[in-house]
Amino acid sequence: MDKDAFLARVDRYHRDGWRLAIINTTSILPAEGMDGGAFDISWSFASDQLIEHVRERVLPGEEVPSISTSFGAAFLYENEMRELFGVNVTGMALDLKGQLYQTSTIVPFAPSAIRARLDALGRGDPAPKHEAGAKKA
Amino acid sequence: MKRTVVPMGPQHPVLPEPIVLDLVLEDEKVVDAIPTIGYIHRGLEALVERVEYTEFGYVVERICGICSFMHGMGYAVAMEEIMAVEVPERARWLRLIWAEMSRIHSHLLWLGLGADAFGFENLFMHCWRTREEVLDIFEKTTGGRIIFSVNRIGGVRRDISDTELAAIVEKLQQLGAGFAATARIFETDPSIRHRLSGVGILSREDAHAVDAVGPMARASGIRMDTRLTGTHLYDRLDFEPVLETAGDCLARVVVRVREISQSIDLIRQAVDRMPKAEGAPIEVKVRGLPTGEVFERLEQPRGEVIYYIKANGTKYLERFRARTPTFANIPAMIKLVKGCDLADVPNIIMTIDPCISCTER
Amino acid sequence: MANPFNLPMVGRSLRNLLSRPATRRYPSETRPHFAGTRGTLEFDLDTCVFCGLCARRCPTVALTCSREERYFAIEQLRCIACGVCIDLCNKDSLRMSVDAPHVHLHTGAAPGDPRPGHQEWHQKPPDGSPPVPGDAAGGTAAAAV
Amino acid sequence: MPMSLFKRSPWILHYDGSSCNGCDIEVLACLTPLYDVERFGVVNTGNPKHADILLVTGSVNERNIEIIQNLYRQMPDPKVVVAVGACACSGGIFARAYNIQGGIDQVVPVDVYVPGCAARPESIIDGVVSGIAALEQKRKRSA
Repeated sequence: MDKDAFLARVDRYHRDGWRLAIINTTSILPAEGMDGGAFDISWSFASDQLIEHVRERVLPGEEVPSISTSFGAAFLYENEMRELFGVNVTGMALDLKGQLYQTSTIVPFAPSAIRARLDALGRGDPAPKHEAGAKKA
Repeated sequence: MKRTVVPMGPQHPVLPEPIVLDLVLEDEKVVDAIPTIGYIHRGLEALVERVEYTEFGYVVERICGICSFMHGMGYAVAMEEIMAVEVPERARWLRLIWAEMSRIHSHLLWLGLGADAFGFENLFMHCWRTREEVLDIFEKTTGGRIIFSVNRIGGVRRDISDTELAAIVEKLQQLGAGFAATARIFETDPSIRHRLSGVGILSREDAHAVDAVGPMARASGIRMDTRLTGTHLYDRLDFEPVLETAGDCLARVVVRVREISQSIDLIRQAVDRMPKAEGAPIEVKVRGLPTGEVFERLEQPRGEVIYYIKANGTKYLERFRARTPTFANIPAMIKLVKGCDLADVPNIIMTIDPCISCTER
Repeated sequence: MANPFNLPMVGRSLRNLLSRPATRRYPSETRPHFAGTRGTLEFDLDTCVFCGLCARRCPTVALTCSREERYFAIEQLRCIACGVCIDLCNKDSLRMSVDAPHVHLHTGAAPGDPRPGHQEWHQKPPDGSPPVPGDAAGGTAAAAV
Repeated sequence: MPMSLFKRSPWILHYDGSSCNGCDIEVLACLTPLYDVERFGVVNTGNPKHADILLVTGSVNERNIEIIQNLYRQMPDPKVVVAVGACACSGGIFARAYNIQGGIDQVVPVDVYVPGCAARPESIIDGVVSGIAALEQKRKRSA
């Protein structure tokens, strides 16, 4: 991701008085040409009735700058991102150092962890479509 | 000055649910607070891998036992958007009515817990006694007291007859009239004023800076309410959010007290304006597999909730995410706790109306 | 200094003293149940055709159904009373009751001990071989209060 | 057994495991005017050393195993554990979630299971009453 352009865009939202609505991460499972999977991170900003999303695709280990200097509430989302997904967020205003959730599984939502759980269930991805059709009978 | 760290929680008399705050004290003043959660973390969002999208709504409902209706509704609405389902109008009205009833029940519950936190047990009992009447209506119409399982993708599972609706409005208005006396106590009792007035002030600017939502933001004078977007039929009702400007604990109590009467009025309006169409369809059959993604916003009793759903054309969703109002209000809580007296911490924590099981999912 | 005579709670408290208590004297006095209240899942062996639809769609995996063995089981401790199975059942073999015992006692920790809340049913196989020993009538371990 | 026959007042320690809140508020509802368990002498205490009955709602996850064991260990004998709600009994709908170990019988011995999602106040009262009976049995056995 282009960090400078991203931070400039976030800063514009901040200056225009938008508030941070949600930062959401989705894991993209490992696939051809993307062995470690990836993360789709979207930062959503709201102003009155409007909501806009900034989306970036980052690879595991890639540095994601924190926006907690402009949006104070971001630190909670960012700690969560790091703890549950293993996203490498840098420069958080309040770094909880992995003490937020303390899950039994390390980074349970990381692409590799999801892959491992799906494999244990014996499910390839995507799930075969005929299976769903058969259930309707 | 010597600094002391006092861990508060996970089991603490004022906290109904486990959360830990490491309070850094200088004498009696709190200078810092570090939150730790995770005692209720279940990993609910990862259950999308195991529960099919048709049944996942029942998992979503169990994010929280207080706003369970809203969670079920949010999931259903979001899935309907992904699958481009046109929901029968009657189902949408019924959802609105149940949603506003959830608000009444949640606020009454919170007012009780809040009263208990500032040492007014008598009021706690009063609020919960009133709340039981709302629960009775819920049980009669949905079959459950706390978890309703009444939402389904494509509509709702149960209808309420028109006579029943009229009876509900009448019952709620009686409840509102009876509650007015209790409401007056909250607003005027000198002991409550002493305890809450001027405590934990969140200014308008701060509320904006920490992205507070719901009654928390409205008590600081921010006109913010997802119902204003007019989705979920709120555009057909006359609605103006309850605002207070003081931003202290008392303002947050008063906002919730007044929102109870507002919700009763919204239900009355809804019953007046919905078509009298008993027996009209309340559900459409949903077939096929969902593809796409959606962000869905809803105003819960505690504030704005956002659902994100990504579906990839299989019967299992790829990602489900709920950003619950308490999650958004925790930065505000930390902001408020810093600089207050240790004895005020329980009140401040309570007035954000924390729902930890929502926060941790 | 606030007005010491401003005591809005007093009226309320006096009224409470004079009015009837709100408490329902459970268990001697039970709350009337509304029609359609969800409760404990009940199964009717006679109508079931063992299609297994309910067991496949149960979000908590509380139901087990085997067409070959003509076997059906409910884990009452897992059931969340969502009603998915009841909606799916074409034969109306499942329903909810609020009168069933609501408490299950611990029944022992040895491997052979019945599991609390586990109910199972076996149907006589169609070929006429003797039914599986056990109880065709119903639950094994639902201890009532 | 009618409640009036109980000679002792059991004190309850309520702990919220990984519950959704639903059962917790139903436990609290038992204390409020409509159900009012205090008329049986049942007191909700916050101190494990004062408690006879441990009432747990919600399932067990990695983090609260220790806390539940700690609370149980600190309670004086004889003691009884009541699991309230589907989650406490078996893990319920969350049994298959990655962070959940299952019902609380994975951690401490459970005497009474109260199923339901959420468990109704009537069921919780029944559960507590069965807990009292179990407590009496244990007391006799140890006497």
